[in-house]
Amino acid sequence: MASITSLAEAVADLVHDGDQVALEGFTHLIPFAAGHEIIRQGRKGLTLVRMTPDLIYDQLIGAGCARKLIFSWGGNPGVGSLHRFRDAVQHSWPVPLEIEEHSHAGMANRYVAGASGLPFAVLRGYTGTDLPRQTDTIKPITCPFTGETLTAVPALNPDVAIIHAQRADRKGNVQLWGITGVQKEAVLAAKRSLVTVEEIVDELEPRPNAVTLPSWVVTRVAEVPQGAHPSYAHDYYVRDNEYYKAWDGIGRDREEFQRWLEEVVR
Amino acid sequence: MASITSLAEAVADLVHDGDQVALEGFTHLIPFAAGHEIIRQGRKGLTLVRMTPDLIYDQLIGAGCARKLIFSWGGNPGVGSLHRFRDAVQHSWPVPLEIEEHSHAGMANRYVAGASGLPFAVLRGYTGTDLPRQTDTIKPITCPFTGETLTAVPALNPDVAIIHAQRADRKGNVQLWGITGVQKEAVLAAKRSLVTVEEIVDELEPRPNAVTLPSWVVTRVAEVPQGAHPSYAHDYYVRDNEYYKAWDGIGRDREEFQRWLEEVVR
Amino acid sequence: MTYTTDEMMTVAAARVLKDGTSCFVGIGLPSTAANLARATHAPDLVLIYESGCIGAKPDRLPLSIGDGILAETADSLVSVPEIFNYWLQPGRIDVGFLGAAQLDRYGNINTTVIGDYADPKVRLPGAGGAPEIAASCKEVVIVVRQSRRTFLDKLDFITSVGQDDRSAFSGAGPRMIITDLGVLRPVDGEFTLTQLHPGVEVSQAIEATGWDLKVSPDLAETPPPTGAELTALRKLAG
Amino acid sequence: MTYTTDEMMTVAAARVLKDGTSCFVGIGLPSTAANLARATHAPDLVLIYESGCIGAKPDRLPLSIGDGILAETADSLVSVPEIFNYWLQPGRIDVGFLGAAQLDRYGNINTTVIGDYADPKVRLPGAGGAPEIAASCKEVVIVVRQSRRTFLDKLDFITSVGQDDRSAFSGAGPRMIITDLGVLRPVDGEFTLTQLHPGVEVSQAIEATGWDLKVSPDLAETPPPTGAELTALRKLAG
Repeated sequence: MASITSLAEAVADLVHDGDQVALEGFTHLIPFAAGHEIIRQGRKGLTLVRMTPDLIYDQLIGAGCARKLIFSWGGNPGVGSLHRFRDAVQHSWPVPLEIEEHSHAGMANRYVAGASGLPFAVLRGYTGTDLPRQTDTIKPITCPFTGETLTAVPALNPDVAIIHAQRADRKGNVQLWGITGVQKEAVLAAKRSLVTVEEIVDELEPRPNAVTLPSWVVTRVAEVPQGAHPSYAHDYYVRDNEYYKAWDGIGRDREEFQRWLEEVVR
Repeated sequence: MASITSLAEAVADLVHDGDQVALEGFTHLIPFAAGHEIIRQGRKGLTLVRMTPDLIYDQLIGAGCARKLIFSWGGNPGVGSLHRFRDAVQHSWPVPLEIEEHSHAGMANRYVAGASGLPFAVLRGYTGTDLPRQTDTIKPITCPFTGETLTAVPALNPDVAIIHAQRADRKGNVQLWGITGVQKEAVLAAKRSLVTVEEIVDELEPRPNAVTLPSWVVTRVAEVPQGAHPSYAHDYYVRDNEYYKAWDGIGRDREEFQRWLEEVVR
Repeated sequence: MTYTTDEMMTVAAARVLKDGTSCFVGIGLPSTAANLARATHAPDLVLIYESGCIGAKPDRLPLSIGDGILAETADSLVSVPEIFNYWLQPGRIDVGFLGAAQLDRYGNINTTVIGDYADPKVRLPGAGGAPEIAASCKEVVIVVRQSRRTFLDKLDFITSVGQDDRSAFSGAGPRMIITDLGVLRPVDGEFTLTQLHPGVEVSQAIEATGWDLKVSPDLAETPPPTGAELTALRKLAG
Repeated sequence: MTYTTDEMMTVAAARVLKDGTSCFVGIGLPSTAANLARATHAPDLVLIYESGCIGAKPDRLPLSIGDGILAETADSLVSVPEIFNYWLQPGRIDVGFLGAAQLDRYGNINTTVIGDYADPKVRLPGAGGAPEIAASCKEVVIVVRQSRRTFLDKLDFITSVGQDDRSAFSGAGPRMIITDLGVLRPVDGEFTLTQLHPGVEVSQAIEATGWDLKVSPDLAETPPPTGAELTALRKLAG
């Protein structure tokens, strides 16, 4: 059963230096507050996993928390590039960043395999691209019935998955809706999980298109209103698009970024 | 885009002698009316696919529509045996019935592979059981990353999938809720699909736990109120449990069954 | 209160389910026992049905594993592929509760066929969810009436695997067979009578077993059903 | 009405989407064009976004492929694994609409890296959904501004596959590259200029292409944007 604690306590207990950590949320419900708490607590050597690294990983990478990134699309959606990510890959600043690069379909299926207790997943993917030459977690596999060659990718089973949801009840059952991405798979694939929520309520009344994660598959729940800002929480608040645009300027410059880090996060 | 026609027309157009046909619905929303229409139209030589054959396939098998059954659990749920299924397997009455037998997990994954455009699915299943000795659509597969041996099963891609749903709109978008089983997978895996619905409405307002199949992946929609009777349609009617119990007596006896067929179906 | 042997069996089965654990519930007797547990000592028992209902809380016995009351009361309702792939297969469920048409001393279960597969004497329903429940739950409890027709020296078909060889599985396999006569537990991999229900003789259990049943030297007696248990069970059964 | 070259490009791209078909919409320019098509001649165009929104009907341009307005207006909202596995991968989507950082004469796209992969000059965002969109949609349309920085003789990295060898794919691959100057279509597998937008010279297109651009002898001219198209586009862009 999930226990309900503060965000600081949850991050201190669940996220350790060197862990493989997945913060998921596909454009929507990105767990920014939890990411900032990881920066504040000064975690190092993390392997960060995420389909769309987005600003949240730009910030974690720029803060020097990560030694490796497993991902499929690293941009500032609708705006442009992630400059801290670029700087780490191109100039090893502030520390070198190893990358393990996939496509969205591959990453999604890696989480599916992880959630399913399988060591790998099969897809039609990567064929003809240069990705398999660079990424050794992409291998061919032969169908035992048709002889056709497909692609296999290994399961992702992060040490910790962190997601943000609209709400939880007092037992720690979690409910999220709108675009739900790969959050269910990330939580079910991970060894431990932390869910930050907009609010804790007495009763989770059913909603269309909702995913409910029962308390017994969640390790910790922390109430963090606005915990997905500057991304959005469907039916709570909209995306702060100005923040995304402003980030382009902040992230572009190392000193500007460090000032932001000191003033806003630490 | 789905076209909306009568049930008789839809079955005449979509279901041909010798086809592989999947009528799905896991305890709930079983497309009985469509099954009876197949009997009335005298289809022969069908390969029937279904996780839980249930009374509907007992009736189709007894009526001589099937030459083969692909399944994972053939009983009268909560009551006992399927006597027409037994009679066909044990005594080839009214015609011999070939069987291809899986577990639920295997069948579910075969539909998933079919819906996903993959030739096979991987699962942890069947190990140590006698099923692989009897069923040649169960094969070992080795993980290219860990070397572990798992089980592969081939995709199911029926010629026709038939399901029952609560409602459709006038464009042929289909909505079902409650226990939704493998219906989405069956429709997406099949070459053609028929959905019978309780009612056709102007607008499909969103509902918790609903599956919506857009019109462009459905071939035909037919309005058939009570089309899942004697099974149930969540929020429309409950299971007719007396019918299930009474079936034990009807199905047990060939003559009794044939009388039922003449009087009730034909 | 007087009670039937079936009621004793169901009560004994319900008692093994600990509060706060999760249970994958097979059709028939197991469902009755799991629901009784939730109605008595284990209100936070998580009932999981293969129809996709997670955390179902029915206030009457479901008519089938896909009864609408399971969907209405579930914490989470998922597709059938998902229940097998995301919930059962990874070994996250504590107890699998299974019935059996036939079983042997190792806890192997046959629900497929009596006689030859290609030319069967009796064709049974088949596997359903059982092979993967037996493989993947952390442990398995079998609830079945004890008789020579059911407890066999040798099975015609293995539908789900018992204690024979667990090396391929994450789960521990069957840990208990609860019958209308008593309880069998594996001793060196062989199911041995370790407990008798009140009023049952060892000889009855031996008589009702198709293999040479071993009897534990520390044979325990099941406490009889309490009034509360019987009341709850009869209320459930409606 | 006067219009910009970007508006011409977007209008030209919107026009190729037939009403009643389905379109997997990539981020950026493709999303604008697809939404314009739905707002003009193709009201029943089915827009599919990789965030899991099927049949989205936004009345303004989404800020990203996961904008809440896509979820609110979708016919069906599914998980990210499902959108790739059940919807994209089987080849049931008619058109994939992609952008590109770089492309070559075969319609191969690079959105991964400029320079050496291990020691990049510029690290680009990466693959996202593109490799499987390019592989699995029945056909692909690329919408991109034409310049020597983008239209290259040789790519540093192939992120998604063009017309080179389609034997491994169910889809036909890129069938059209729509730019701010004109339209390129494959002739014997090589993208050839087949259409110019009004007021654009062939020499401009050749100048803006990093390979020796072939020009069709039957070069067509794109009809200029209509007032209705421009009005709809500007309304969408807000």
